Amino acid sequence: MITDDRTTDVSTTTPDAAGPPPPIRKIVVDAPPTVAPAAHTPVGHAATGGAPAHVRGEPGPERMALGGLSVFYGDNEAVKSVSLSIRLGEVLALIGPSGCGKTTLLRTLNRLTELTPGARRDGTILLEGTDIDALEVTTLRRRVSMVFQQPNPFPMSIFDNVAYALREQARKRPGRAVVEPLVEDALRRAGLWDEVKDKLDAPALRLSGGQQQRLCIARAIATRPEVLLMDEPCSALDPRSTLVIEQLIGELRQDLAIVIVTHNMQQARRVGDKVAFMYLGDLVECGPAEQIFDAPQAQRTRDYVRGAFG
Amino acid sequence: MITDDRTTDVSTTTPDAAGPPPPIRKIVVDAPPTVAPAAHTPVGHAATGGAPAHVRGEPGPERMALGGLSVFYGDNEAVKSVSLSIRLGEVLALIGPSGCGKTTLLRTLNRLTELTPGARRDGTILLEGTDIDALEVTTLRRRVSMVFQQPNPFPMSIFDNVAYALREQARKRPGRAVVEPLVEDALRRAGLWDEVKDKLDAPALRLSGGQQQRLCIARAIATRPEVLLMDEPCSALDPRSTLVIEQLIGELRQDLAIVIVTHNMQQARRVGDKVAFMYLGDLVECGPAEQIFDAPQAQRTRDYVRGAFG
Amino acid sequence: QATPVITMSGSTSVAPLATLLAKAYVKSHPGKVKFKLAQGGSDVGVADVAAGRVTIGNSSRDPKSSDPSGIFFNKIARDAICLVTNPGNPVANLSQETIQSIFAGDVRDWSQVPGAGITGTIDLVGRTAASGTQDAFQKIFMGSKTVTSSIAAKASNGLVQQAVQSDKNAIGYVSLDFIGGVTPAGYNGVACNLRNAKSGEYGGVRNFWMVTRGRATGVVQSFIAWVQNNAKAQAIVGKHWVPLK
Amino acid sequence: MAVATRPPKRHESIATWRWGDRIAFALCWAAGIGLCLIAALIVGYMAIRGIQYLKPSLLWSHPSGEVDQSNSGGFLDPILGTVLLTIIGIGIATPIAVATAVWVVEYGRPSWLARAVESGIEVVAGTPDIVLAIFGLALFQQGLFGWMSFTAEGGAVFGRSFLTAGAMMSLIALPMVYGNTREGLQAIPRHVREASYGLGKTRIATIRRVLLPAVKPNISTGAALGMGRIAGDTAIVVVLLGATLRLESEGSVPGANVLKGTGSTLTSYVYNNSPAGEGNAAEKAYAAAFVLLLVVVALNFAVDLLARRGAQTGLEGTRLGAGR
Amino acid sequence: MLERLRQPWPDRRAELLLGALACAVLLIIVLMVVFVAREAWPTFRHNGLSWLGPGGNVDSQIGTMVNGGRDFHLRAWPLVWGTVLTTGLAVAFGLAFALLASIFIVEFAPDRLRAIIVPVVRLLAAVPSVIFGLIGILVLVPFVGNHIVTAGQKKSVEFVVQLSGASLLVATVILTVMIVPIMIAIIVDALYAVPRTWKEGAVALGVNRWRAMWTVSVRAARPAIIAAAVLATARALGEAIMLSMVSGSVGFAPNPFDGPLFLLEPLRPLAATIVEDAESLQAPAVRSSVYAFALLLLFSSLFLSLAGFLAKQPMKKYGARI
Ligand SMILES: Nc1ncnc2c1ncn2[C@@H]1O[C@H](COP(=O)(O)OP(=O)(O)OP(=O)(O)O)[C@@H](O)[C@H]1O
Ligand SMILES: Nc1ncnc2c1ncn2[C@@H]1O[C@H](COP(=O)(O)OP(=O)(O)OP(=O)(O)O)[C@@H](O)[C@H]1O
Ligand SMILES: [Mg+2]
Ligand SMILES: [Mg+2]
Repeated sequence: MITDDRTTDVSTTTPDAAGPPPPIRKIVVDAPPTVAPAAHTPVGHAATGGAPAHVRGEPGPERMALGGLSVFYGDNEAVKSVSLSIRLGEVLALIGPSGCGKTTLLRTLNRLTELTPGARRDGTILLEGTDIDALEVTTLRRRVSMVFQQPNPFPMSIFDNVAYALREQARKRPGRAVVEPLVEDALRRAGLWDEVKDKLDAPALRLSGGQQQRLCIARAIATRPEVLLMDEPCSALDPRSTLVIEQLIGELRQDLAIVIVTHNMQQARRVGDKVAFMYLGDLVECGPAEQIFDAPQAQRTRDYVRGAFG
Repeated sequence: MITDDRTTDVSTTTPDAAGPPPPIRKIVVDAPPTVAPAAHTPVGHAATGGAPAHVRGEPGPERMALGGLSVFYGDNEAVKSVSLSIRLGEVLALIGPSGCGKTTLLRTLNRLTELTPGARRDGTILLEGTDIDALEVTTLRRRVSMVFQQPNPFPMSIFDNVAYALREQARKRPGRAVVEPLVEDALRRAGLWDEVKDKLDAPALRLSGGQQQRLCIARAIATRPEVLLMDEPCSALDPRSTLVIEQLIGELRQDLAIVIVTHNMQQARRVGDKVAFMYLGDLVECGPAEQIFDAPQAQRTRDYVRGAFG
Repeated sequence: QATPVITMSGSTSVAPLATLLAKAYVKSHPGKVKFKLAQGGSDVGVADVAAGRVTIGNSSRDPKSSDPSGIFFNKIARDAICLVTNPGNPVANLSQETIQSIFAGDVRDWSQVPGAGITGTIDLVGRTAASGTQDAFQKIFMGSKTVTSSIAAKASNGLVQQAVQSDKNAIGYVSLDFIGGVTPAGYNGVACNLRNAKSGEYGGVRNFWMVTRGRATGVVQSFIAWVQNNAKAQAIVGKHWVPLK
Repeated sequence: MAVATRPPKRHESIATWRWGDRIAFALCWAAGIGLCLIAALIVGYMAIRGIQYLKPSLLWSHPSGEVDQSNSGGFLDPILGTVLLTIIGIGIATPIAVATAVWVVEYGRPSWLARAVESGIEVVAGTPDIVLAIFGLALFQQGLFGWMSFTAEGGAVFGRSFLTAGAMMSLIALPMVYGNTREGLQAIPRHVREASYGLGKTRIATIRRVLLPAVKPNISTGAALGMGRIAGDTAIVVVLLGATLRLESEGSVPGANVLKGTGSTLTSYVYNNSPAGEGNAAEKAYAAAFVLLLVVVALNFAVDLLARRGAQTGLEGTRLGAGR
Repeated sequence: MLERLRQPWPDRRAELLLGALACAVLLIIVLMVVFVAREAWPTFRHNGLSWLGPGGNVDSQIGTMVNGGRDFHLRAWPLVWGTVLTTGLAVAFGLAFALLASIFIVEFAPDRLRAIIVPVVRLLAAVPSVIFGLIGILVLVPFVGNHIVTAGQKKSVEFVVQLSGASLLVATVILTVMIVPIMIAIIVDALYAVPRTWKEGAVALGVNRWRAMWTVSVRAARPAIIAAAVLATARALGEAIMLSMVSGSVGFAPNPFDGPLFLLEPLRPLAATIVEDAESLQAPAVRSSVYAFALLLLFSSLFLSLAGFLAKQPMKKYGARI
């Protein structure tokens, strides 16, 4: 793990991060800017042309498209006809005050809201052009995977946690030999391999919060989904783990479409290519991070990003 | 009979206790600045002479003094020899990343940590010059009252919730007639009266989150403590309730010493006269709000208030 | 073919005897028959055998009008019923009248009982109506009179024994095996012990029965016949109970 | 409540309490201490008597219906009977209880039916064992159940056997296993399930691969408690097991013949050797009772171990009386 | 078969299978009521509701049945009353005791003591009733009979019953000891389950620990306390073996107006009666009566859980978790 708590400027991060385990080095190598600029830029000054949180590639092809999506809990309309598009290689950050419908929106994308009794949905959600209602739900959820606010590894060994995701329903459970490489790969991509490779059979719940969350990410990306949904993945973690996960997100975006809900505006700025601001169920504003934070159009957005409430 | 072991000097308690008109209106009248400036001032610009969140009176006499306070959970030192002074008529805001010991510090001030098995304490805490260990614990807690992160009204009627402390602290149980005016007064000062005066016997748990929290505040100030501790009182609330409670704090500070823990730096800026930044148990920096936010001394403070982590 | 099995259930007072007999019979007729014994009370035995659940039902009570038809009572032994009092209050002898007046509730104080060592209330201890002992006691000792309802009716010999043992004013009646810790009183001038019972002097004896469904046949018949007539069998009976001859 | 114990002593005195509160405080202490005393008395007395009368030989010698206790044998068969009956009972109870708990917690549709089942279990828990016993008698003497005990040539069914008794015993254990399993399932946070669904797993897959493994400690805790209840129950044995001194096998099929046969357990042995039963051998009763007590204590100990194991797996195994 | 199990189950089939198993439980209960009721029917048809009422000596009534009387005449009042007495007294004392003990365990007990008490409670809860019965009959009953019952008392009721020590007193005491641990187990868990924020909220207001416990925790735990009382009552109602050993087994209805003496009078609750007459089941009248007793017990435990449920309802409103 990173040995230094001043997680902020590269000058301090890189050198001693270079020492310990690979994943960090890996991160540092191909995503050094991940934290640096944001860290150096006081939020306010960013207005005067702060560098984007990280080098942005061209937004890839569209993965998911939301059209007039509304979600009701009983009569309470938690999400009000939201239209959005989620692209490959792009991190979409959802921000907004508590209770504004971020989690609800996210859970709707892989039809988890169907588990909530009394939850209703209007509008269309397309995954690669096909309506998600038309997809078999388990298939959908394997293609649109989710990481939750609370790290929630299953009460099994670390290995089984990842393997569990891999084992297909349909066929009978593949042997350890088959899944082993896949598990390792997933753990590597989640930057957890080197920390756990010696104790794969230890109970996952023995890991630290940050490790648990990364295990959950590994579990989620093991099936190589096309879209990754994250609901405040860092809000339960300490600063250091937060950093590692932000860096991780920076990497994953290359071959995934990522939607992340966060309370922490600086975080949204750091990891988000696009940022969407929700308020009381409305999608108030959605655009590139800089725009939202430095030149917000709507009054409510302005107040919010300036911390007038929430 | 109720007020038997309250030792607050009368001078501070009497004036406001006179006839508080319906708080809501009052807020509009004498506390417009409370939100306005903060709301319209981009945080960054505040650096360049943003008006302080509210007019600050001279800090009053010292109420509590912490000397080299350390708190251990087993071997884990959650608070590391912190020294602070808490003054009447002044709001002290504690900020810091999650897990840095804010709650622990707060709970230690009225010896709530004693309820945690394995929690140990070093250093001295003086309340008006007397060591709090020397005070009988119930007496202490009557003088140093607390509001929690989660609104926790008791499973009773609204009235009983506020009357609870009044009744329990009295040597012999006072009748409703005695308690009624005091309850009303407390509810008024908590700005809740107008909303609940018609349903005083309704279950408190039927109230909205914001109302519940204000009920808890009313409950805490009903017995006129000298110090009020608040642990993230708004983090579970919606923007509007947050606003109301911040205004409420602005008022209460006149006859109370208030310590508030918060995650939201803008909030700390708005309500705090003094701000203390904690990190991993250390008290990194403590000073007037402006200083902490616009001219922080320590590197870690700077990084934190710029939202580099946490 | 497989050796036939004789299943028995019923009276707990007969069970010990039945076990001993069965053992001896198997020993003297090796491989001829096997035994299985369940307890549960005379009525259970009668009911089971009547329903054909067992081949022999042991009963420590005589046939009743209410018994199911088609069953046959084979007398196999007899057993003495002793009136017992607390060791602190030995009573040498009780006449039938005395017993009747005591248990009918007419006499309620030891001072009115000839030969009683103490004075004070008489604590009556008896058996519940279900028990064979109660049935026998009613028949043998009470005759026309009925036991008073204020009696403390116990569910077992053991309880009676224990009650009398722990209460100086108590009097009760138990089967001969249960006189440990209490003092048996004489009946009509005859001490209650095995010898007198065997010799026939002691009047208070009841019968032990092996009940069969219809007249016994085959192995059952030969077993019961052996029990009733074989000298060795009766010798076994003689150890604690009263042989037929 | 652990008041941090290191100088300076934190000042907390009940001297400032109201009188009523102080009295209540005293009463609480009295109750707590009294509880310990009672337990100590009972266990102590049984232990003394037990050690006084318990001869090792009793443990492995068969009982026999002698009159004088000196040679009426030991209680090997009752011990075996207890073990056998306990295993049968729990064996029947556990699957049903677990399945029911899973259904109620994880599916529970339609909800009225779920509620009905819930209260149904509550009723079973509240049904006196003696009622179960004679219900069993009435039920299993139906011709339909001949295979569980044996059918006499008369067509009548004996109705008393390890199987029938075990079946009724399972009803005693059922609520315990059910309750613990349900608590365990409910203790698993919702997001753990959702994580599994989120990975595209079906409900049942989640149940079998995630939930059941997680509540295994709770299940075994409940099972151990249930076994304690079974081993300690008397009424059903007296009425439904025939209370034969020895294990009397029935029929020729090895194994099955024992199950279909009758026997006795430590409880019925104690009962029959106490003055209440026909035999009156206090010594034997005490000795057997002591052994019975040991069995129960052992089961309790097992409960503790299981619960501790459960706590380690992270999702804590909640349990009656265990507190946290 | 195993192969099928290993195969992934379609959710629907799994749900149906599990649901079916769950419903089996309901089926059993229905069966039980039906069977018992059917057996009990004759005596009710003969006696009507006066079956419950007083009249005559119940023991001799049963006696005549045992000895083959085809007469179903029975007045079960003494047995019912005996049940009510033992259960009522035991639960009343037990509940108060258990509540105090639970509060002690949760709040006041020093850690070391708590570490002892908790297992002790569970042990007590697990001691088989026959052991309690054994101690009662070999220790308590003789003690009461010899040292507490006086000759005068014996004489005063000699025409009615014998005071041999086996009595309401002993029965109640032992029964209380038997049900207290059950209640403690439930109440303690409930008290622990009370959200910490509530108790801390109270304590932070400078309320002493007893008051905090009593006004908030106990208040919030009332549903569990009721549940505990219900379960304990059910146990007390159904306790057969122990009571048949120590209650004196006389079909007599102790009269509270006899003053303290009535505590020393013998009685026989329903459950004990069932045990003792179970061996005479073949006599039709007895059979019907015994099953009638069983039916009565069955229904009372049914009504108990219903009553408990109803009693909890009003508490929901104030946020008690049920
Ligand atoms: N299961 C539910 N049943 C009913 N209403 C719900 C449910 N979950 C959420 N809601 C309501 O839907 C609205 C949106 O909730 P949601 O959790 O999506 O907000 P959020 O933005 O995720 O808040 P937070 O930032 O605190 O997670 C809220 O008003 C909430 O009260
Ligand atoms: N009851 C406890 N037992 C052991 N350790 C504890 C306990 N409560 C808190 N801690 C530890 O003490 C440290 C400080 O915790 P604390 O809750 O005071 O932080 P905090 O600043 O309040 O965090 P947050 O902002 O999330 O509320 C943390 O490392 C935490 O793990
Ligand atoms: Mg959310
Ligand atoms: Mg905190």
